[in-house]
Amino acid sequence: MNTLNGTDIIAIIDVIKDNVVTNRDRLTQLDSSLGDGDLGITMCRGFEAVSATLQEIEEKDIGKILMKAGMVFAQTAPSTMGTLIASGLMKAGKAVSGKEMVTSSDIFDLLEAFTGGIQARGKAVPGDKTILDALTPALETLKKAIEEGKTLNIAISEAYAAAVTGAETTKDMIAKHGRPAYYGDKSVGKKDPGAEVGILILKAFAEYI
Amino acid sequence: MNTLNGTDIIAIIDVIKDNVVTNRDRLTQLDSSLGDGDLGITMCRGFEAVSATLQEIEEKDIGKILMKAGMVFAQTAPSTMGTLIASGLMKAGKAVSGKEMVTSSDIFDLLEAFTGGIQARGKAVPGDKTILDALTPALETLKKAIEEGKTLNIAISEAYAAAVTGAETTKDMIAKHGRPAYYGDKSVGKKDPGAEVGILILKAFAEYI
Amino acid sequence: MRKFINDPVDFVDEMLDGILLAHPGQLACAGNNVRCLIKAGQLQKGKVGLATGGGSGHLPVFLGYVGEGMLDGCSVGGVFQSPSADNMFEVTKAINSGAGVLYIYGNYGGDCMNFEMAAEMADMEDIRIEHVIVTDDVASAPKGKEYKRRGVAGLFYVYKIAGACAAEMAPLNEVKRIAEKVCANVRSMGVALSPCTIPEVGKPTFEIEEGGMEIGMGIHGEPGIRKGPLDTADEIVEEMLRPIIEDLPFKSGDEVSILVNSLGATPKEELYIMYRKAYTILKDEGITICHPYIGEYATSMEMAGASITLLRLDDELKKYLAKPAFTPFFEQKQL
Amino acid sequence: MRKFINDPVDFVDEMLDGILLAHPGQLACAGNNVRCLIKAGQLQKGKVGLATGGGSGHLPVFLGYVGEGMLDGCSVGGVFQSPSADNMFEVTKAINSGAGVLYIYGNYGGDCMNFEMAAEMADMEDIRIEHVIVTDDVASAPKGKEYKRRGVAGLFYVYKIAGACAAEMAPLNEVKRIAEKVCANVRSMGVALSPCTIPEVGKPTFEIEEGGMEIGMGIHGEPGIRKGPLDTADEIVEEMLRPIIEDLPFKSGDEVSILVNSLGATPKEELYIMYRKAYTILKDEGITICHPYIGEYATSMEMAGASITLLRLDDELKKYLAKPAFTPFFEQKQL
Ligand SMILES: Nc1ncnc2c1ncn2[C@@H]1O[C@H](COP(=O)(O)OP(=O)(O)O)[C@@H](O)[C@H]1O
Ligand SMILES: Nc1ncnc2c1ncn2[C@@H]1O[C@H](COP(=O)(O)OP(=O)(O)O)[C@@H](O)[C@H]1O
Ligand SMILES: [Mg+2]
Ligand SMILES: [Mg+2]
Ligand SMILES: [Mg+2]
Ligand SMILES: [Mg+2]
Repeated sequence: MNTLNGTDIIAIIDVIKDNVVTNRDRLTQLDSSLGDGDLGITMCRGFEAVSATLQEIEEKDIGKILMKAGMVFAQTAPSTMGTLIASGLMKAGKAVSGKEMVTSSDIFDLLEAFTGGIQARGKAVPGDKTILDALTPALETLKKAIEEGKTLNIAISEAYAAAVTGAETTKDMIAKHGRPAYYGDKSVGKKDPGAEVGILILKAFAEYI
Repeated sequence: MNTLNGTDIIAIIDVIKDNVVTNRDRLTQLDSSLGDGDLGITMCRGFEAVSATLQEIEEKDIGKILMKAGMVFAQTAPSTMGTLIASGLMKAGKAVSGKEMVTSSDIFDLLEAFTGGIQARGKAVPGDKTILDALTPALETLKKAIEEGKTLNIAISEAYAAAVTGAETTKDMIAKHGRPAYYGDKSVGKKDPGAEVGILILKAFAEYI
Repeated sequence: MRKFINDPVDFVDEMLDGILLAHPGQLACAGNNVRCLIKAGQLQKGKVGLATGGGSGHLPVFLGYVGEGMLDGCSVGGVFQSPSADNMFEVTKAINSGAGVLYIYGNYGGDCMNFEMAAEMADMEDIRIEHVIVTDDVASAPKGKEYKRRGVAGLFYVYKIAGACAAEMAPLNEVKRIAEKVCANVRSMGVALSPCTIPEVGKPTFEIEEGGMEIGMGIHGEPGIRKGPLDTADEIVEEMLRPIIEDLPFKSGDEVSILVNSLGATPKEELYIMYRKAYTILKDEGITICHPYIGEYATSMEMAGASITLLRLDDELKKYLAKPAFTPFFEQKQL
Repeated sequence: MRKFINDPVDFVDEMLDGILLAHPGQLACAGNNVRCLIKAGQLQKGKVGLATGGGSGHLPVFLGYVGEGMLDGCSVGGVFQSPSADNMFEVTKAINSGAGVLYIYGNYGGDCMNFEMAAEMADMEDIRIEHVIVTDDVASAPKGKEYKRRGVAGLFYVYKIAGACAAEMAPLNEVKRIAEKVCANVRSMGVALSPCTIPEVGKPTFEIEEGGMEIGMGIHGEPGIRKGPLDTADEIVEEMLRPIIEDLPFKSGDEVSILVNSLGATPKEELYIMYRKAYTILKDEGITICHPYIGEYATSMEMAGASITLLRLDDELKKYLAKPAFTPFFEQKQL
């Protein structure tokens, strides 16, 4: 598929939910060793709530779907990562506002806005050992693949692979934000829990498309 | 020896101290399973304080020695057993008041008053699973042995043996007083911790004399 | 052991030093002995003196209730041990302003015997003494044998109400009457989820395995009435509150104050979850709650666990309960 | 787990139900949402509204300081989780009487971002908002990087003093100034002796083995500055107090208030042993203690551990600290 409609977007969010549910303990575990151990709980709660809400709405405007998702996420999972994802979803919604169908380049815009929303709210930059270190390389790869004319299917798979690699690089980084930052130098060697969430998001796109 | 002077009495109290110190953990353990686990601590504290005080006084009147011992015990170890022993010591002191030397029958009077002091303060009777179940049979045996004209040495050894047997019988009794009473029927099968203290007191007399 | 201590032998005296250093305007000690705590300042001529005493390890019980509108003095024992009779007597002399002294204490062998000895000493100096022995723990003996029951968190209500009564300059027999009235109307039950450690012993003197509980356990680890795996908060409250209600019994139409008390490690969050259930049960029984107290009122070192206490109120008890009180450990303005 | 809970998912809401049932005269909720707690009764026209918010599991922090002379509202998050921005906004609307609202909160990523979002929402409705972010934990970042530090028990002093200032009808910028002055003069350090358990996780999210300690650990188990075997109380206090004193620095001649705070399971007995040592150290440094607070002021569920906070006072701060305050979790008459 090279275009997605509202139903597809909702389905992708549902796959993200499945991914975080499957990886709940893994997220908890990563967050326990660099944070407060709640990431599994909050991500499940947020995506479950969003997924449940979206199953019930009759909305075709992808912008509104994402905006709604952001608001629900903000209400149900107001942790650091939850608030960042909520901010990202709202910006993503703004970026594709009014569209009932999105193309490859819209999907890039959407993911770029999502990442931008996280960046604006959290004031982190790539290299700070956050979810951005999974999302930013994924975006770059996606952009390049689309420019090279690859199908969305292939482009998004490559983006997912880039997220996995990007998340891996967080092991070498010193955390600068949130609770992981309290570990300072001791955060080196450990994978950022938020980056793992970034992977699960891209993975859902790759699996669905 | 068939008579004791003040120095002997002080020495006997010192042996009691050694006995409770050696059996500290054992007393704690017995009291843990039927009480609050402090019996080892309080008996050591009380007898150590008494022993230390008596080493320093120049007193020949056995009555005054025992009275002083009771007061120190009351101040330093005011637990149930501590207060009972203190009350007993004071009554024992009253019983031999003015004497610088005690005979077999004085020693019986002294131990009888000691036991009576405990009984008056605690309002328990033999069979209630208390220290009295070690002391009372010891007293009876002592009385009989003295009446039969046995030497103090032998009489006190027999009294000690009776205390051991008496304490053993507390295993079959239901506790009626203090913390062990909270265990009700469940106290059956367990030896009364206070009775063990009774043994250690008689043991010291038997060892010294 | 997970404790802030120095030499275990100094545990009680260092704690008392700290308390006296922290609250010099409110507390002092009699006879220069830190184990004989009294209210700071001048004695009020003609006021009945209220004294308590007991082992350490239960803060704010016992000494924490010495202060304005509550007690005048407290003799302090070692951890879980009775204070000595001569310390009790020292406190007695210091707080007697001529109107006599009321001893209020929990029903524990050591404490009872020592308060008796202290009263004998006071008698020799012509100080009038009365005793009120608190026996609120329904788990510690069956109905009909109330005289065998232990005193636990219900002590708080006796101190509070007798304190307010004495503050109004009531005579000794009147303060004793009101204190006994509280005793007659107060019932408690506890539950323990963990053991606690006496510093000098260094390890728990009894065991409750993780994931277990003991309903009715006493504040020194005295055995309870049922051991079992940990139930839900609601089930536990039900199991604690029913025997309390049936014992007095508390009846539809009664007005009560309730105390949901942490034994130490249990946080306030959990106490409020328990209160929520207690509220519902009482409401269903037609019993009204006048003023709840929720927090640490009678503890057992760092034990995880809680107790629930109900006090049936009448106009008189309510009036005294509502009076202000200010101690270093408990503050209440006029309700 | 040694906890009184029902379904772990309901932990926070059942706790809040309990709190609202227990203190109906003092607390209410905005927008019919138990997670949006406000002071009961009429808004005082023209008074600056003081709001806080943060994760659950720290009682009395955060909501316990809503009440007379302290805060007007608090949004409540899940255990150790930020409240949502729209709950913060709900509280904001409910406590704004026209004079604007001051947000006072600890420096945690989630809380900061959500209070920012809430302020954006408030801005759209023309409610004036100011922020004061508390960063008192010296263990969490070195001097010079104060902006990175966590907020811990020092929050209490900011609430207390800003609350007293707002109660005198000072305008928003003045209340903010005084709150920032407290922040500039308050420093804390914690030590943990045990982990704690988030009900929904069901087991500790970090480990401290029995007989160990972690100096500088945060109230959610954030890593400290030194792990090691448990030292004596005096040694631990020394190790906590030195960095606090050096950081500000507190100097000879300074007058301070000190807060010795239990993280939950640590009993008051031990806090007073710690206070005793702190008193001696400060005395030796020529620092006077004006009023000590000793107890549970900012906890971390049932964690064993403690924190020490020092606040340097001047006449203005002292005046406001001395004012009375009455909340369901904290009572103080005029000092
Ligand atoms: N300022 C920030 N910007 C971007 N990502 C951040 C920021 N702070 C934290 N994160 C991400 O959030 C993750 C932790 O999320 P979460 O568990 O929700 O935090 P908390 O429990 O501390 O609120 C980190 O692993 C990191 O990836
Ligand atoms: N009323 C009583 N009369 C005689 N002995 C008693 C009485 N009550 C308790 N005891 C004895 O005291 C022992 C416990 O002593 P102790 O550990 O000092 O008690 P506690 O720690 O409860 O104050 C019991 O084993 C029993 O032998
Ligand atoms: Mg987290
Ligand atoms: Mg004992
Ligand atoms: Mg004892
Ligand atoms: Mg969190």
